[in-house]
Amino acid sequence: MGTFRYALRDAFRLLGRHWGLALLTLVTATAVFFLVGGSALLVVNTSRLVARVEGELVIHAFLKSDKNMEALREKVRQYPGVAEVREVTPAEAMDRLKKSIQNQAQALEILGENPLPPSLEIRVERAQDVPGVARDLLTLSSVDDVVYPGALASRLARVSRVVVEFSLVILIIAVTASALVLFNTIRIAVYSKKEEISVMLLVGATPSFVAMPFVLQGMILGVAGAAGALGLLGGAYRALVGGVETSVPFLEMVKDPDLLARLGLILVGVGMTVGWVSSWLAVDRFIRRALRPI
Amino acid sequence: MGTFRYALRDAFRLLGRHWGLALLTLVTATAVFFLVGGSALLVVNTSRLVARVEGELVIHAFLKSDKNMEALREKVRQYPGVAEVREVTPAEAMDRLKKSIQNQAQALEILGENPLPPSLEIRVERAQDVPGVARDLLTLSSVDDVVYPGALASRLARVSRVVVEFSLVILIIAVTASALVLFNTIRIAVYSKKEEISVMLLVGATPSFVAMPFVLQGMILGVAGAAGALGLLGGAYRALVGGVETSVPFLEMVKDPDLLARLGLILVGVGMTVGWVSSWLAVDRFIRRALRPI
Amino acid sequence: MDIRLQGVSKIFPPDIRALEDVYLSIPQGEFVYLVGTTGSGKTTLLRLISREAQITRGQIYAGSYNLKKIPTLSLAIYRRDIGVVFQDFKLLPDLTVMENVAFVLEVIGVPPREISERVGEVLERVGMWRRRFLRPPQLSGGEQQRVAIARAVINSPAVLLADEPTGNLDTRTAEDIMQLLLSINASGSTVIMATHNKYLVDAYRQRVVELRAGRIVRDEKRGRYDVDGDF
Amino acid sequence: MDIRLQGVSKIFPPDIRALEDVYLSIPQGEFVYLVGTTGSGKTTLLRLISREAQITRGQIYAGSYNLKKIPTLSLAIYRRDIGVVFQDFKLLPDLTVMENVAFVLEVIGVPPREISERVGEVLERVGMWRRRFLRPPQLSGGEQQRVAIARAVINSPAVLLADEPTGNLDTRTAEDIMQLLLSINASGSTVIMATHNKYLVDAYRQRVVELRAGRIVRDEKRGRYDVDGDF
Ligand SMILES: Nc1ncnc2c1ncn2[C@@H]1O[C@H](COP(=O)(O)OP(=O)(O)OP(=O)(O)O)[C@@H](O)[C@H]1O
Ligand SMILES: Nc1ncnc2c1ncn2[C@@H]1O[C@H](COP(=O)(O)OP(=O)(O)OP(=O)(O)O)[C@@H](O)[C@H]1O
Ligand SMILES: [Mg+2]
Ligand SMILES: [Mg+2]
Repeated sequence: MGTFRYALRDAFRLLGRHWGLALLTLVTATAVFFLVGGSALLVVNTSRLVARVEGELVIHAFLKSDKNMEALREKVRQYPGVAEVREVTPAEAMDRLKKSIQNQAQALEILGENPLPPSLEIRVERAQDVPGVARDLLTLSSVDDVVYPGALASRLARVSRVVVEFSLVILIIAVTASALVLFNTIRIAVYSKKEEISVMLLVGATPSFVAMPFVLQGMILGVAGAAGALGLLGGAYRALVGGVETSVPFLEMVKDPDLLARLGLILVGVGMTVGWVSSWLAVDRFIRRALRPI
Repeated sequence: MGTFRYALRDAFRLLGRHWGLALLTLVTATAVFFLVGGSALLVVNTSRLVARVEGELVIHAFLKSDKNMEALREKVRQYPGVAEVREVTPAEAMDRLKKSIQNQAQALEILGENPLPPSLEIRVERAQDVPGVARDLLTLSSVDDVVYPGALASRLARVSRVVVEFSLVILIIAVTASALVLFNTIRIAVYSKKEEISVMLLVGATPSFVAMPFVLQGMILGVAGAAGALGLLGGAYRALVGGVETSVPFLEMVKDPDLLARLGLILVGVGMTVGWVSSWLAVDRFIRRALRPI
Repeated sequence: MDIRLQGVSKIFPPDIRALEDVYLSIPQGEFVYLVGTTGSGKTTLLRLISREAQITRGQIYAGSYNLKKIPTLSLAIYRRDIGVVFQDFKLLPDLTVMENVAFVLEVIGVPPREISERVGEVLERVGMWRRRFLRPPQLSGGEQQRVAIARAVINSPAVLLADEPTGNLDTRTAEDIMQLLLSINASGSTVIMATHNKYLVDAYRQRVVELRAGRIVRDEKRGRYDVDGDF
Repeated sequence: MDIRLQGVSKIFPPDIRALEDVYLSIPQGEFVYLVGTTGSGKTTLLRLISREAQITRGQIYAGSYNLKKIPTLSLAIYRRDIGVVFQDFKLLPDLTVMENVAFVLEVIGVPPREISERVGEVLERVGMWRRRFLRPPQLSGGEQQRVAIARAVINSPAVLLADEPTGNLDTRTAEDIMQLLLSINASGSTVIMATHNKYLVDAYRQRVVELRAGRIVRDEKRGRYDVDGDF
């Protein structure tokens, strides 16, 4: 398709003519899309964390004795929202405790007899079911105490909501900023070719033919900015994941290559769309004006 | 001066014609000058801190006994770099100790007799004199041990050097970036008026007359960027000082209004100079080309 | 493509009456001189036909197009059928002579090979082949005018609008260009030529339409430049 | 300000000989027609005098200025003494007629009151006072040309270079402009006018310099447009 080749050649010529401006736009677009991608990663990681905490939501019901444990377990399993119920014997509880405190484990020896009570470990399906199940468990006479991480879960959910809202604000600001910058750049490019545009229209060029090089230019800048941001983001994120893995391993950041690829695709798509829309707006207005008869 | 008024009017017209670009330039310049001002404040505060620590540099010489203290003091006072020498009796030392540990002070009662030795508190003039004086003190037979915060001082000095270097790098990058952005903006303005410029030169305008509106435009943008940065910086710094004062009072940040005013003046001066130089470069090159005969 | 103006007026704000109540019909294939003093409305009339300007009153048709309300896309198609030699040339200063002419064909999607063939031909014809790699600022006024003419005729338009196509030419070159316009006319194109060139109008007699202050005051089959001797 | 060209050649790269070995001397106050076919070097000669172009060989003087090596500041001062009517007008499309003319005086620092007075006067003279608030794209070709002439003469230049100043004018208006140029010449200015207007040259006999392919082939005191009938 000759038309497209012609438009592409012109788009690159335009970029070359105002290379300083193109560079400035590119840097701004990269910075802005870096913010977009970064906040997207933050959202993904936070919701993953919330999901994990929620998925691991476990209620510990400490029992007065280990009598009737079988029956109790069956009963609790019928509760709505309960996914799984497991018995934990005192010996098992002690083993876990020892494992978690590791080198100070000998200290436990001084306790002599195992003081830990038998317990049930109840996994529920969703975070919002936890308080209800816990309340029900407390009504049982054989249950001594109920411990559940409800506070943590709800605090995490709150944090996650804030992160999402914050990221949305960043997203909107960033996309607006990049659109403005791209719009402005294309406007200048259009402006610098105003004679050529009006002559083209006078000799029978269709508006879309005239617009194409400018729109392509905007899309190239948008995509390049997004790609640049993606590159930077990839490096930064890899470094961050490495750092977190060695220092705070339980945070377990998202490393799913498929998800990250999807994110990159979305980023580039956003760059392309923003470039397309803003440059179209810039050139379309001008073409309309040039076509308006005196 | 009519010429200047004419140039000023034209400068504002130019700004209005490419207001989008002007805005972008302004935001970039503001951000960049914010960095410049911020790193300047960092340097000022760090050197103030270093100066304070240096000014407080005190060597403690613990003595074997309190015999001949008078003579020793006189001798030490003669050392080069020594500003002041004070005797500290064991009782005084104990008082200070008690004051510093406050509520646990009773614990000291179990010590019974005061175990602290008599000492000399020697204030030196500059940080670099400390090691020499300390070494000299150690050669004295009546001195048991010498304690001095040389490590802190030298570490602080190192930090301060790094801060200064880091700030210099930021300064260079920032000034370059702002110069590039301003240059680019003025270049576009010049470009959009290329016909007018060449006609002006053809009818006998002097190059400086032609250049003036563009140079003014660059200076206006530079100064406005610096002023904007100054406003933001003032707010941010005030907030920071307030926060630091309540939470880490011993940091004692610089609040000297005279110094800050000077800093602001320098910032605006840098903005003006950068605007002037970069726009001059942009327009001068163009005028030279327009004047070159075919 | 016949051109018909019916009671056409063009009034520029605030109240500049460039054309008033013009009735004019130009059948396909005619050769028409537009004459009249400076500011009498010749360029405005040509601009109405190329739809650079919109009429204020009346009706204007070109073939099946109603130029008063022509949609954007039809306008592009319509303009491919008309060639215009602008009074101020409107050449693009950054393109070479060849590119300036080829441009018109690129814009409407003619394949590259055909473009270079046709460009070569037409540049030969206006005597600008030797200068094909220069840009407009490197050309003399007459040379620029010839490039503008080449650009207007390259697409063998049904209607050729030529606004003062010999203003910068010496008598000899003007005659060459006149021959070119006549041969384009002979091959079927309508030619409408606004001109002050008394010599050409009197030497090559064709239909003459005279404007005065925006009104048609004369329309002769084989007229002369100036019958009253007043311009 | 006498103008002297001694053995001047102007060769454009790669090897376009626009002027070759030109000897020409024009004393202050003369009226000179430059004639010749299109591309013969008329505009180039005028450009050498306005120092838009630099000579390739020879010497060129204007009064006490050696135009071959004139410093930037002197060039500005020199240009205030010459007025140029460009073949392509070079009007600024964003300024009104008044501003386009006033511009020249602003640039050289004339006080505002004097500017508006002189602008009014000169616009009356070229008949453009009625159109003073329009911008060049709103003017007819002839009107633009008259604005260009007004701009060139407003500063009563010692030398007026007029490049085809009647190309877009009808015979009547061309004569008015010719009268204007003659009266400027009568008040002491040198006028050098490149033209294709056979009628004017023959009607108002003055010195005629004919160029052909960059060489002076005729220099007559009170010459005609074309003695050999070849352009
Ligand atoms: N866009 C416009 N706005 C206002 N007035 C205009 C505009 N275009 C043309 N005019 C006016 O309309 C009148 C006719 O102009 P036009 O260009 O048609 O004249 P013309 O016959 O082509 O003259 P010339 O021979 O000088 O080219 C002129 O007086 C001009 O000032
Ligand atoms: N900048 C340039 N670069 C290359 N060639 C040039 C340049 N300027 C002029 N020429 C060539 O020099 C020759 C003389 O040009 P010039 O403009 O002086 O002609 P002219 O006598 O004014 O013609 P016209 O009557 O058409 O205006 C032309 O052939 C032209 O192509
Ligand atoms: Mg006209
Ligand atoms: Mg010429």
